[in-house]
Amino acid sequence: MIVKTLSSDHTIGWVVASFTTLAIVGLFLPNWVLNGTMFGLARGLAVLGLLLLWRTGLISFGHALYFGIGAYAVALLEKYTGVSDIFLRLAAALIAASVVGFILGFVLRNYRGIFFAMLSLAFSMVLYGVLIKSEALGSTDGFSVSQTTILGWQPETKYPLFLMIILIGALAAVGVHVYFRSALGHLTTAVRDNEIRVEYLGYSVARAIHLKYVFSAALTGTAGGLFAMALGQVDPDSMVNWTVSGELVFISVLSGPGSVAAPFIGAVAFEFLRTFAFELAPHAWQLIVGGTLLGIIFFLPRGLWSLMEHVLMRKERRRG
Amino acid sequence: MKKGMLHSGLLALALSAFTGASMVAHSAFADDTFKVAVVSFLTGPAAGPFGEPGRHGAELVIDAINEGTMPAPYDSVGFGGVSIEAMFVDESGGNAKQVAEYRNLIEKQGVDAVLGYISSGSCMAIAPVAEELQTLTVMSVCGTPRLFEGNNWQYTFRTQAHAVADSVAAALYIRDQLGDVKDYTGINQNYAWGQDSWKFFDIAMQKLIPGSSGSDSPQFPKIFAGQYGTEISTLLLEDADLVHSSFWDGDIEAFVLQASVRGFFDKKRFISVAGASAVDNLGKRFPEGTVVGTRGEYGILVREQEGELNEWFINAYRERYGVYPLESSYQYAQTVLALKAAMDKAAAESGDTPNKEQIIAAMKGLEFQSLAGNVSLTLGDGHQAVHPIGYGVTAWDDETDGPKLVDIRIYPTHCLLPPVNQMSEEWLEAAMPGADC
Amino acid sequence: MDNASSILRVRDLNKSFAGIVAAKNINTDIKPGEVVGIIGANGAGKTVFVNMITGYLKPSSGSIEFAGRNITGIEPRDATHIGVCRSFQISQVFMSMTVMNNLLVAISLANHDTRSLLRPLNSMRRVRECEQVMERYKLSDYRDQVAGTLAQGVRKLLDIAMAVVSKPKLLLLDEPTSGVSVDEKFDLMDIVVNALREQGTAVLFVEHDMDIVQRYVDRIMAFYQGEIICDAPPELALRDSKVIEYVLGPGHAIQLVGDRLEESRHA
Amino acid sequence: MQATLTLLLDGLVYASYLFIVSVGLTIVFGVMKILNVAHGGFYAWGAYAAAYSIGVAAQLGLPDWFGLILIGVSSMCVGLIFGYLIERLILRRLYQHEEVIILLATFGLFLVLEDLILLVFGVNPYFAYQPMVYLGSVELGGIFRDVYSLSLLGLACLVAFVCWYILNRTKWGKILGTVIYDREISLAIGINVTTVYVWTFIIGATLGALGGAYISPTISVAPGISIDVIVLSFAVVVIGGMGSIPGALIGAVMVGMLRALAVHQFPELELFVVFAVMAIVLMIRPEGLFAPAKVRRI
Repeated sequence: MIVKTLSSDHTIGWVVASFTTLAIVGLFLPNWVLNGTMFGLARGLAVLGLLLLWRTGLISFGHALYFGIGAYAVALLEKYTGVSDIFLRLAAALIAASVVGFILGFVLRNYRGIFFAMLSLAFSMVLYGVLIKSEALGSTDGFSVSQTTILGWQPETKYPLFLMIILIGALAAVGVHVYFRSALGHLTTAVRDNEIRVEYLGYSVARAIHLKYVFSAALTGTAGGLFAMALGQVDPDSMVNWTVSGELVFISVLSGPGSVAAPFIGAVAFEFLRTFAFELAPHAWQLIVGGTLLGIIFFLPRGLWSLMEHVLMRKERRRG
Repeated sequence: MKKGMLHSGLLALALSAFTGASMVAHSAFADDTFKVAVVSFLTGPAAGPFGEPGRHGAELVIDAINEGTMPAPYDSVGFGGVSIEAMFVDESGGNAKQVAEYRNLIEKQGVDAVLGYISSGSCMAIAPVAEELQTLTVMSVCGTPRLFEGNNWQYTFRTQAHAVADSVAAALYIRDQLGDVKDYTGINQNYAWGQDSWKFFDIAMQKLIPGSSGSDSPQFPKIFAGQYGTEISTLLLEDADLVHSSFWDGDIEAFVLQASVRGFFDKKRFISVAGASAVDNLGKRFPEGTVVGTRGEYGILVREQEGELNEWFINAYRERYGVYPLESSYQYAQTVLALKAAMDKAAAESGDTPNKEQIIAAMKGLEFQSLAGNVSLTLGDGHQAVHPIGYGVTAWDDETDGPKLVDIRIYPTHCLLPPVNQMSEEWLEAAMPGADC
Repeated sequence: MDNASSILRVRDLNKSFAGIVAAKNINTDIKPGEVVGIIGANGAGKTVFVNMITGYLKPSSGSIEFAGRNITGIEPRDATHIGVCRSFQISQVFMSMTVMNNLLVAISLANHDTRSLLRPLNSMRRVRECEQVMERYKLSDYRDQVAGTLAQGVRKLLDIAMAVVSKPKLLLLDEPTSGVSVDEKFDLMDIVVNALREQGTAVLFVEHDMDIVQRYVDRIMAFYQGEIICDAPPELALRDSKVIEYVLGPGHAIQLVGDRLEESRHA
Repeated sequence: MQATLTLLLDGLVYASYLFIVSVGLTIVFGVMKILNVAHGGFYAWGAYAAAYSIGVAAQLGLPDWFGLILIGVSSMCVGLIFGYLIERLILRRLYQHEEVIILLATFGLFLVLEDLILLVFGVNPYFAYQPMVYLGSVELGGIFRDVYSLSLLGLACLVAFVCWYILNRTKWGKILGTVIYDREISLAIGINVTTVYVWTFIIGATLGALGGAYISPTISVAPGISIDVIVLSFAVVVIGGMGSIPGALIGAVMVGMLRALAVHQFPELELFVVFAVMAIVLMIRPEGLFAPAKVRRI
C-alpha cells in the first residue's frame, strides 16, 4: 500500500531520478563545480529544515545554531577523538543537533512570529558568544576538518562525499515529502492556519511544533556536519553568527515553500550566484544578494519554485 | 515514470545550469604565464593598514620583475623566464569563506600558486587545503608558530618569521632599553595570533627579566570590536606600568585614539608588536615614546636605511602610490621576491621553465636577499623563514614633518627563534638556549 | 432532574476576571441528545460558560462533570478526546486548505491514533468517511474550494462539521448563525440539527435569533450578568418576565410558533 | 571603591551608547511593528557621513568643535534621506505582509546599505578624532576619562527626555499613542497614519545614524562596523520590551553594566552574558520586561 502510494507520487519520482542524474553528472563535473554543488546541497538540506518550520508559519532567525552545532560536532569529534569516519561524523552532528533541539524545543514551542524569531536568534548568539571567547573551542579561528574517511578508506577525490551528500539530501527530501503528505504533515499547515481549531480537534499544538522543531534541528545539524566535511573548516563567523541564520532564511525565501526540491535548487543557485557575484563585483555582492531578496519578496513571494510550478502547469495544460 | 525522468532532467538541468557557462568561460592559460593569486584584506578594518599596502607591495614588485626594472639581484626579466599574471583577492569574510575561495582559485580560476594571507586564522585554515589540492602557497604576514610546529606541510611556505620572534625581540628590547620593568599586562585580540603573542611575550619576559610578573587578567577583546573604553579602564586600574599589545589592523588605530585621549600613554609604557602601520596612518595622533616593532626589517624601521633595493622600493612605491610603504608592503614584496628567487633557481637547475615540483624543491631551504636584509627558510623543514627583527621608539621628525623611530635595535635571528627541530614553547620554557644577546 | 441520566452536570460554577464576575453560581444538567439554547445580551456570560465547559477558560470555582467524570479545568484537546466538542462564533477553519482537507485533518485527528497520522492524509478510508460527512452537511459542492473563499454560511457549516466528525456526545455551538444571511439561517440549522439528532448528540448552543432558538431547542437557558435567570422550555422561557426585561428587551413582542417547533422535532 | 566607580562609569557610558543606538529601533517597532534590521545600516551610514564630513572640515581648517555640529547634521541628513526613501519606496508596499517577511525585507535593505557604503566611501577606514580630542579628558576616580565618552551620558539623557516629553506632553505624542494602540481606530478618527509612519521611520533612522555618528570619532570607521551593533541593539530592545522606550533604557543599562562587569571580572564571558540575558528574559517574559500591555483577542 505504502509502496504503491510512493511510486504513484510524482515528486518522489523526480527527486529520486534527478538525484540519480546528479550522481552520474557528478562524475564528469570539474572539482570546483562539485565543491560548489556540495556546499549548495548541504545548505539546501539546512534550508529544508527551515522549510519544515516555515510551513507551520514559524521563521527561525537562529538556525545557524544547529548548522554550527552540526559543523562543530564534526570538528570537535576529530579534535578530541581523532575520528574522521563519515558515519560517525554524521551521527555526531545529527545527535548533537537533535538533543539541543529537543531541549530548546520545550521553550520555543510556546513562541510564535517575531518572538520565535528573536528567541531563536538569542539562543544562536549565546552559542556564538561561547565559541568566540573559548580557546578550547577554537575561538574566532575555529578548526580545520580533515578529509572524511569511509569505513577506514580514504578516498582520493571528493566524489564519494558528493555521493553521500546527494544521497542524504535525497533521503531527507523524500522523507520530508512523505511527511508533508501525511496527516501529520498537513497538521503543519493546519497549525499555521488555526491553532485553536487544532487544539479543539484534540491535538496538542505544542507537541506538533516541538516535534517539527526537533526534526528541523536534526536536518539543519546534519547539513552543518556535511558542510564542514565538504569545506574542511569550521569557524563561528561563517557557521554560527546571525548573518548565517539570515542567509539560510534568505535562501528559503529565494527557494519558496512550494516543494521539498526547492531548497536544494535555491541553495545551489545561491552558491553560484554568490561565487559569480563575488568574482564580478567583490564590493557589491551583498548589494546584489540584498536586492535579490527584496525583489523576491516583491515579485516572487513564493520563491523560485513558483517559476518552476508555472512551467509545469503550462505543460500540463497543453497536454490536457 | 517516463514523466518522472523528464522532470528529473529538468531538475538536474536547473542544478547544473550554472556549470556550462562557467566552464567555457575559464579555459586554460597560456604556457608562458604563471598565474598567481595574491590574497590580502581588500575590505574591512584591516584593509587600510594591512591589506591595501600589502597588495601594493606585491603589485609593485611583480610588475617590476615582469618588466625587468628591479635592481640586482632581481634584475632579470620574469620569474624563471615566465611572467606572472597576478589577481588580487579579498581575505575578509572569515576562515570558512577563505577556504571556499581558495578552492575556487585553484579549481576554477586555475591559479598556479597563491601568495599572501595576513590573518593567522586564514593561514591555519588554508594550509591543510593547500596540501589537499597540492598547490604552492606562500604565506606573507601571518604570525602563528603553530603553522609549522606540529604540522609537516609540503606545499605551504612562510617567508616571514613568526610570533615567537617578535615576542622575544620585544622582551629583549624592554630589557635593554627600558630598564627596570617589574609588572606588565596586555591587551590582545581573542584568537590564535593575540593569544600566542601574549603567551610568548609573557614567557620571554619571565626568562629575560627575572622578577618581573605578568598580569593575571590580561584583556582579550574580540577582533574588530572597535570600542575599548572598558578595557582601557581596566588596564588603567592595574598596577602594571608596561602594556603589551599585538593589536594590528583598525583595532590598534581605534585603541590608540581612545586611549590617548584618556592620558593612557602618559601613565603607561606601551609596546606594540604589530601596530607599526598605525604610526604612519595616525601621524601626530600616535603618541611619541611608544615602543613599536615590525616583524622584520620593514616599513618605518628601515625608512632611513641605505641599500639599493630598499631605496628603490621606497622611491618606486612613493611614486606609484603617493605614500611610504608600510610593514605589510615589505612583507608581501618579500614573498614575491622569494618566489622569484626560487623560480630563477629552479629554472637554472632544470634549464627550462620550472614546474611546480621544481619550484617547491628550490624554495625549500631557500636563502634570499629581501628589500632591507636577508631571509632564509630554515625552520619547518625548510618552509619557515627566519630573519632579524627590530624595535624602536616613536618620535616626531620635524624635518620631514612625519613620524620616525629612534633608539632602533635590531636583534639577530639566533636570539629570536629556536634552532631547527625544537618547538618554540619548549625553547622558550628552557630559557632560550643559544640566544646570547 | 435525574442525575444518572444527565450527560453534563454543572455545579456552582463561578468565574471572575480581575474582580469582574463573568459567571455566578451556575447550576445545570444536560441530558443525552437534548438540544438546549443559551440566550442573553452581549456580555451576559454565554461564551464564558461555553469556554469553561470546553476548557478554554478555567473556572474560579465550582465543578463540571461530564458522563460521570470531573472535567473541571480540563485542556480543550482532552475535552475533545472524551467527547465534548465545539464550534465557534467566528468560524475556526483552516483558511488556506480546501474543504476536503479541512475535514480530512479533522477526521484523521478524530480517532486519536498516532500511527494513522503517518499515513497520507488522503487515504482511501479517510476520503470515504469525509465524503459521507460532506454529504450529510451539504458540503459536497464545495469539496475542492479553499476555505478562505467560502461564503459565511458554508464556512459555518464546515466549522460545525469539523467539530462533529469525532462523533461527540456533547456539542457546543457558539452562535452558529452569526454572520450568516437571513435566507441561509434556517437551511443551515436544519442541516445541523437534523444531523446531530440522528447521531444522538446533545447540543448546547448560543444564539441571538429567537426565531432560530424557539424552532430548534428543547430548553432555553437565559443568562444575565453571569447568572442563569431562567431555565425552561421555550414556550415558558420566552414569556418569562425577567427574560423579557433583561434579554429580549421590554416591549419586544414574541410570537411563539409552536407548529414549527413540532415540525423540527419530528423531522 | 575606585574599581567600583570605574566599573559603574564604564557600564553607564556603554549603556548610553546602546540606548542611543537602540531607541530608534524600539520606536519604529512600537509604532510600525517593524523589527528593522536595516537600523544597522543607518548606524553605519551615520558613522561614515560624520567621519567623512569631519575629515573634510579638518582639511578646510575649520575648528575642531565644528565636528560636534557635523555629527548632528550628518545624522539628520542620513535619517531624512534614507528614512524617507526606504519608507516611501519599500516598506509602504509591505505593511500588509507578515512581521517576519518585513523583517526579511529590512535584512535585504541592510545588505544593500552595507555595500552602498563600500561603493561610496571605499574600503579604507576614516578617522574623525577631532571632536574627541577637542573635548579632552578629566580625572574621575583616579583615572582619566575622555569627556567625549562621558558626554554620551548627557546625550542619552537628552534623547530619553525628548522622547518622554514628545510622547507625554505634546499633541504629537497623543497621536502616536493612538496609532500605537490601534492603527484602525486612528484611521477611523482621521489621523493621517501615512504621515505618522513616514516621520516615525525618519526619526528612527536619524537616531540610528546619530548612534553611529556620535561614536565615529572614537573608532576607526571601517566596513562591517554595524554587524555586531545590530544584534546588540536587538538584545537591548528585546530585553526591555519591543516598542517600549523606558524598556530600551532599562535594557541598555542592564546590558551595559553586565558587559562592563564581565570585562572587568570575567573577560571570557563578555559576549555570552548579553545574549544569555536576552534568552532568559525572553523565556520568562516573552514580551520583554517593559512591553506595552497587549490585548489578546480570541
